[in-house]
Amino acid sequence: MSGLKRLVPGGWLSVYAVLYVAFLYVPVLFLPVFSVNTAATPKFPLSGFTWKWYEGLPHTPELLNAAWNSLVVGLSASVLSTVFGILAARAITRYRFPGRRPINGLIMAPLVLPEIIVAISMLLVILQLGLSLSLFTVVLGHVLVCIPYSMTVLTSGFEGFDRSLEEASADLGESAFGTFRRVTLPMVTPAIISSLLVSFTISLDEFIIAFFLTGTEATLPIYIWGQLRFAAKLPGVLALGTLLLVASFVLLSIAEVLRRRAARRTQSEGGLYA
Amino acid sequence: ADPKDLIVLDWSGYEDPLLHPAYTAKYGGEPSFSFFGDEDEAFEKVRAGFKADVGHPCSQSVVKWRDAGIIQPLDTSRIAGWADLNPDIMKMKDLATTADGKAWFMPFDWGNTSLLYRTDHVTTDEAKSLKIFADPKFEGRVTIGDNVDDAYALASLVIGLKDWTKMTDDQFRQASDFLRQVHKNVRFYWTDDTDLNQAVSSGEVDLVWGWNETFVTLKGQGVPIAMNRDTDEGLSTWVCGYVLLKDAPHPDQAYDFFSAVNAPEVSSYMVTTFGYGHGNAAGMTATDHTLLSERGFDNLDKFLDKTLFQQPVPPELKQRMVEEFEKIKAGY
Amino acid sequence: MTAAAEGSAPLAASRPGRKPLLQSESAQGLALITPTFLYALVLLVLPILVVIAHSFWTQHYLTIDRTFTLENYRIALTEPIYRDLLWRSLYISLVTSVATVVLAYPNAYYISFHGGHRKGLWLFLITIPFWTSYLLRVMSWKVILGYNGVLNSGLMGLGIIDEPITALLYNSNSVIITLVHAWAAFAILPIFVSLEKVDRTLIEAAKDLGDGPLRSFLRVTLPLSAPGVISALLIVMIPTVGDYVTPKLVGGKDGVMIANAIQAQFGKASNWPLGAALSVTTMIVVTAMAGAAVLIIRRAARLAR
Amino acid sequence: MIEIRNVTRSYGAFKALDEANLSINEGEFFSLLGPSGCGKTTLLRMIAGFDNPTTGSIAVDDQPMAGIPANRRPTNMVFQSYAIFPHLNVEQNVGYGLKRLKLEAGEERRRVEEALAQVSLTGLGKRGATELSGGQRQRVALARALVMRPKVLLLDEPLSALDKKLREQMQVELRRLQQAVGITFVLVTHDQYEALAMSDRIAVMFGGRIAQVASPKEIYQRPVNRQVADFLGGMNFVRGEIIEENGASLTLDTLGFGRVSTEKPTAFVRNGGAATLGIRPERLRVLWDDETSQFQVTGTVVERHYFGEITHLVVEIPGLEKPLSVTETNDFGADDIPVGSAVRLAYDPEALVAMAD
Amino acid sequence: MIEIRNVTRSYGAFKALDEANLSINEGEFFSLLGPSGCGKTTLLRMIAGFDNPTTGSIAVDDQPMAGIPANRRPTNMVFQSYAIFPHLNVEQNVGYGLKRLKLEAGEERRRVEEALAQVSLTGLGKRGATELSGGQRQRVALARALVMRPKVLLLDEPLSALDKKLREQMQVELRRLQQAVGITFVLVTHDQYEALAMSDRIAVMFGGRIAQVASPKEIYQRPVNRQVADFLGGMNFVRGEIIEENGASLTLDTLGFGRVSTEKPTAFVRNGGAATLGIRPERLRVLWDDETSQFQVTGTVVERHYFGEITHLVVEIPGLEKPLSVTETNDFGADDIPVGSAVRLAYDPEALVAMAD
Ligand SMILES: Nc1ncnc2c1ncn2[C@@H]1O[C@H](COP(=O)(O)OP(=O)(O)OP(=O)(O)O)[C@@H](O)[C@H]1O
Ligand SMILES: Nc1ncnc2c1ncn2[C@@H]1O[C@H](COP(=O)(O)OP(=O)(O)OP(=O)(O)O)[C@@H](O)[C@H]1O
Ligand SMILES: [Mg+2]
Ligand SMILES: [Mg+2]
Repeated sequence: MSGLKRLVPGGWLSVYAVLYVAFLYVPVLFLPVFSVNTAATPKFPLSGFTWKWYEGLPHTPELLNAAWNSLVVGLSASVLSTVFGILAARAITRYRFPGRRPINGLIMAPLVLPEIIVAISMLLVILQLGLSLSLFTVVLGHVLVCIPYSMTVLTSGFEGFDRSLEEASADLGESAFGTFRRVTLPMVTPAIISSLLVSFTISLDEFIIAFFLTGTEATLPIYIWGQLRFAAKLPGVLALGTLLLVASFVLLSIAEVLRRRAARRTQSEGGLYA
Repeated sequence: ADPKDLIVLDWSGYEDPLLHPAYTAKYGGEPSFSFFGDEDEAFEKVRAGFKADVGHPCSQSVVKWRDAGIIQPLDTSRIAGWADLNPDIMKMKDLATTADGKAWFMPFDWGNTSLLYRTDHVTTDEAKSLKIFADPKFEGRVTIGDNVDDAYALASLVIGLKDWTKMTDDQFRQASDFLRQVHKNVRFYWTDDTDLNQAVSSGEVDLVWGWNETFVTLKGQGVPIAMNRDTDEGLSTWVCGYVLLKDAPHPDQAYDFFSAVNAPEVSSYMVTTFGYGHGNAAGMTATDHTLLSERGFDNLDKFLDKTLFQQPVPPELKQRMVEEFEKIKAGY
Repeated sequence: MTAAAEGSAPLAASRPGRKPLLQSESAQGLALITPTFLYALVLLVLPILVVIAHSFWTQHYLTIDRTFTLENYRIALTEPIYRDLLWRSLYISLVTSVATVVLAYPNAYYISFHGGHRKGLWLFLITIPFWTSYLLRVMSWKVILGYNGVLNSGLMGLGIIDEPITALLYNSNSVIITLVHAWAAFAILPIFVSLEKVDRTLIEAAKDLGDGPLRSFLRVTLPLSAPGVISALLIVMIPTVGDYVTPKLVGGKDGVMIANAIQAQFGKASNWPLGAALSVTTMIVVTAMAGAAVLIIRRAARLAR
Repeated sequence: MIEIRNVTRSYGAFKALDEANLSINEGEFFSLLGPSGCGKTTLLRMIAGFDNPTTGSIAVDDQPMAGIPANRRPTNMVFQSYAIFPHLNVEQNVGYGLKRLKLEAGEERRRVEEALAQVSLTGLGKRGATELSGGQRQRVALARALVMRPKVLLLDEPLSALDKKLREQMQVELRRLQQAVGITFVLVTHDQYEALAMSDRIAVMFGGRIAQVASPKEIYQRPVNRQVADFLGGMNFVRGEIIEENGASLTLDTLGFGRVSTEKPTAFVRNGGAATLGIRPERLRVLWDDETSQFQVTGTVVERHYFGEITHLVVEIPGLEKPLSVTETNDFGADDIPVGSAVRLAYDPEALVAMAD
Repeated sequence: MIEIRNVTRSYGAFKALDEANLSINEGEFFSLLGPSGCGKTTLLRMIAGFDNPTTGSIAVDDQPMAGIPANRRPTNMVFQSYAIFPHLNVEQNVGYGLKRLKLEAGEERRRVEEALAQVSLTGLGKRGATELSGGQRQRVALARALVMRPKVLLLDEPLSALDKKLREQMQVELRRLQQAVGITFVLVTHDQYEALAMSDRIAVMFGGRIAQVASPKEIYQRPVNRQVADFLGGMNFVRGEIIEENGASLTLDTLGFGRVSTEKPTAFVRNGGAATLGIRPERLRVLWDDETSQFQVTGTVVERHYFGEITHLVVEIPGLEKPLSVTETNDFGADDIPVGSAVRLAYDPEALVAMAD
């Protein structure tokens, strides 16, 4: 134990953390394996090595478009829902006002309403509003379903916030908004990052609302779910998934390298979000 | 006209340009596709006001789509090769055409649902009858589709009913009872081809009430699998096709699209790449025979008397089936 | 469902009684929440009304009969199938959420307390697996848990079992395993966020007063991170009750959940009213369960003192 | 400048502040002095705008403050808990309020540097907020408010974490600044020396109520009651019987000090035939062998406490209930007077003041 | 009891503590005194086990402390930032450490009540941690440590937020407790009076280094250098030329005070022919008209500061570079000596001490 402790910060906990993350990656790490397998569906034993699924990717522009659309929708939805979430979470944790609970309940409602109902009704509303269906309307829908998640994460971030810091800022002449921007936000950065991650993740996998609210631009889940009729087409999805995974890691590594450089320059210890 | 004006509400995968080369040739580009993964969801989306020109439902939904008034009759004269459409499919009541002579639906892709089994665990003898699905020996080794139509097609065949539109209450009960028997053996209800493919090839199940496409793909991968279409009770045939949606903004392009997908040249590509039969019988006949036999489409006529065409059933009956099947699946 | 903001009672005592200032305070709060509220209002009122109204109507094929009836609720509450499905869903979501939170906590703790300047890196590392399609992940799970799957092969190879365990896939267990995995990131993040805010001096103070690492954790860190635990629990529990994709994919015939029934009513069964009544019932039960969970956690946090 | 009218602040049934009335003049150095928990911070927070009176009103510069948020009040505050922004370094903390003023970059830097110099933190500008000692944090908080040069500066125990030397230096600096710039200072402190040394006027508070408002000397020398007297430093109390009471003067008969004539306090309330007289320990002086005084009492040293500069003696006087406390500077060896020895204490009769109980 | 050997604590290149050496005896009341940021808290935290020396070792009760976590050290600490548990009320905060001991319910209550009484918080037991004033928090932190009756109590400025009266009362209480229970106290304070009044021994620190360790009187009267002298209260410094140096005595010629003989400090380092002499302001006394003294200097009052009990005079002496500070108790009207008047100051030659620069 003590030997371990000296080796890694956190002792057994770090072993657990690594194992747990490994658990998270277990199903995901099979994807690259199957993406170079000749069989159409993921299974063992492997039947043979091939690059053909990757080679086929450029010939399925719909799939690539769908992936791009998902990315755009995911980024926009996560940013917007985090912004809305920040406002609401802040109001709920900081102020006491009439109707606090019912309003909160309404905002959290998408968590418990059947998605298909939300989707159909939103479609009706959006058509009533005269909007035409596009990725934008998908974003609208995703923001709605992501807000509860953002809010949940953000409320635990705003909770127990030391008020005297905001008071100090107001005291120094900063407006409510300025205080929020210069003091509150930086201090809840971990919550904001978490909220972005959560809502991006939700949006990336959301299917029904995207289906109802999109016009002719499909998101990845719509495309994939629609294609399940053809087992033979699946490996392309596997290949793309693998590429996206690799891209995520590359981006992350670049970010980490940049951070270290910056850290070396400023000699300060801050997280990715500091 | 801009090729993109035409909006096709379709399953993804069908956007393949080789399924409508004539359209591409004429307009110099691809139509716009809007994808769906579930007919009922597509139905609700159109009902809620989504504007598209062409839809792609399957036989069992057509009636519902029609009754809901979201599709319009076809001017068959504007569709090239309408006369070549598979006559057996065209014969189905209330599907392509209604009693008043109006055409609503152009069959495009079709296939069989039949008994597939793993030869390493099931003998040919055992696989002679569809009753094998209820055989306690195969507890936990069976999968049938999470799909009312396929399920009741199976049950109807087992109780000896080929024209299920005429199902009596008593027959309905018998059919349901058989499904309850099957439920005891069911490992899971398959929802899509990919799902099924994975389960069979990984040895999860031995008996499948499934599609020829699965058989072909698995066989191709060297999975020890056989398909018996010549069971004592027979097999079932399903069909999907294109409809013209009500208030379609671009009917002209839509008709060109219909003609394009119905072109006989499409048949061989359809059979090869997708593993489904093509609606154009002429095209199918013209297709390489070895390919057809490889894909299990060689001798449809041979089993004509043994097939249960999944023609539309009356809505009330459909409703009962749905409700009953939901209960059966949940174990009641 | 009101619960996400639980534990956030603003300093009630610190506000003087009815004063114009109170109004300005509430005005500020209202102003702040208005954008989000309006957004939700415009886009959500209709769905809610649709659900509630339908639950009192009847559907015949494609037409809706708008006479008020409680028949749907009668069916929803008395039919054994729905009752059982509801129970199973609650059971699955409870087990899932508790397991997810319990498994996620140590990891969140590790990141917050030992993550150093790599905290951001860890967070990303944890969410990346969830950026691959859920469907693909589920397929992987099938490969792992299946009849001839990785796990079974491994166990057989090690001679621990003689024939494949079928209890791994296509039942409640596989639903739970898949969900515990799928929601991991959603549990870690809120817990991490609340752990970040725990004043480290307080833990020092607890140690100083004689508490070992475990006790100081139980008596200080854990209670102070309770808001995060509550958030995590709710963020997992509520959506999993209503999940229908997972049971459909890996639930087999024994893992069917209430949402599958609801989905079927809105979809192929075309019985919106029954679906709506089932939804409303589920919502109420879920809210009650979430509320109970929050209360229990609070009580537990208080006991830890 | 600041008018506080009947301000009460209740927490439930508990009144943290009870009907407070005060006027603070422009450019004045005003202190709030009182024991822990008496409501000093509460009052200051209401002036700054972080809290609102339950009843009563506060006006600054003849403008009622009700409804005006903290950031639009002409006040700046130094928080008792410092409230240093943890995500900013020292420089950024101090420059926080300036950022908004959009000064020239150089000007901003200059003012930050100057403020840091004022609180002796030059060179620590780049330190993170979490890398400071307690006293350093407090000074950052002080610099952050000073740099704003507000009309009214509210200081909640701004020097409590500093050592005496630094505190004295800061006191001088604060006074200098106040006089140079003409800021109104409201200082909360629990340190009576600080209040006495720095203030133009002092309000002494107890349990949410203001007991006395006066100049340091007045408050020290003529406390209105025993509580105030006691709080501002040791006080020896002597009971006396009133013999004569006319106009501005009062004559009493005491046991230890004999017959004493003293000035009658303005708000003197007769409490039967008796009254309390007080004399500060430092107004008593030990007479050396060769010294004599017209006014003296004799007693025995029972305790002796050494405090560096000074020594405290406790001297028992026959006839007095409680022994007298005596403070002596250690100039000629008061720290060597043995416990148990007899001493003579000289006093100035003017130092004996009558007060309410 | 506590042995600190060559302890250094570095933050990067900065040394918060630099080669500290100390031994603290069992049952001793030991104080760490020094200006803000000198490393007091750093040292205390290392004794408590919250931080580890970069180099060097700490032992408590002859047991090396390296690797022993805080909860298994026989120490308890009062934090400078209080560290009150926000989720617990006052009672629960104070009883926190007792819970683990599994006392009888009544016993636990009793001890909590007792501790609350010791810090004058009786009746506030049910208050929430966020509903306390600054001083009240500090007292809760104190009670929470006191109630544990540890072998070693570490106090990081435990009384800084309290007013003088309460502070004195707590000082008495702490001393009483310490003597009754025989706890070793290590007190960090920036208040030299507190350190002088309470401690058995004091360590004076500057910039991470320990400058002097000695008894209060020794430290006050015989500071090793100007810095220490200065920190412990005002000191007048006089330069002198060394005339004679033999054994334990030193004779110097000064400008203001003439020829002076004084005890030679143990560690006296000759710095050429000159040395510094110091005399505390209170060791100078203003002579009244009728008084005379063998040792006296004459000068002019240039400043006068009133501090309640005492008055500070600044007196210019011909021949001295810097004017002398003089502290007088206000016994006979030192506060009335007009600025500008000539005064004679008497002093005791023994009060003039030689020291390092
Ligand atoms: N984490 C840190 N990183 C860098 N420097 C630090 C850190 N913590 C403390 N210091 C520095 O170390 C020095 C000693 O700090 P310490 O807290 O021990 O001072 P202190 O003597 O307790 O002062 P005070 O009386 O103001 O509380 C200070 O100059 C401080 O700025
Ligand atoms: N939120 C609250 N709820 C209930 N009582 C409170 C609250 N805040 C403060 N109090 C009480 O109000 C009284 C006055 O508090 P305040 O902070 O003004 O004291 P203070 O004079 O600043 O004392 P200190 O010198 O200790 O800082 C205290 O008894 C305190 O316990
Ligand atoms: Mg206060
Ligand atoms: Mg300190």
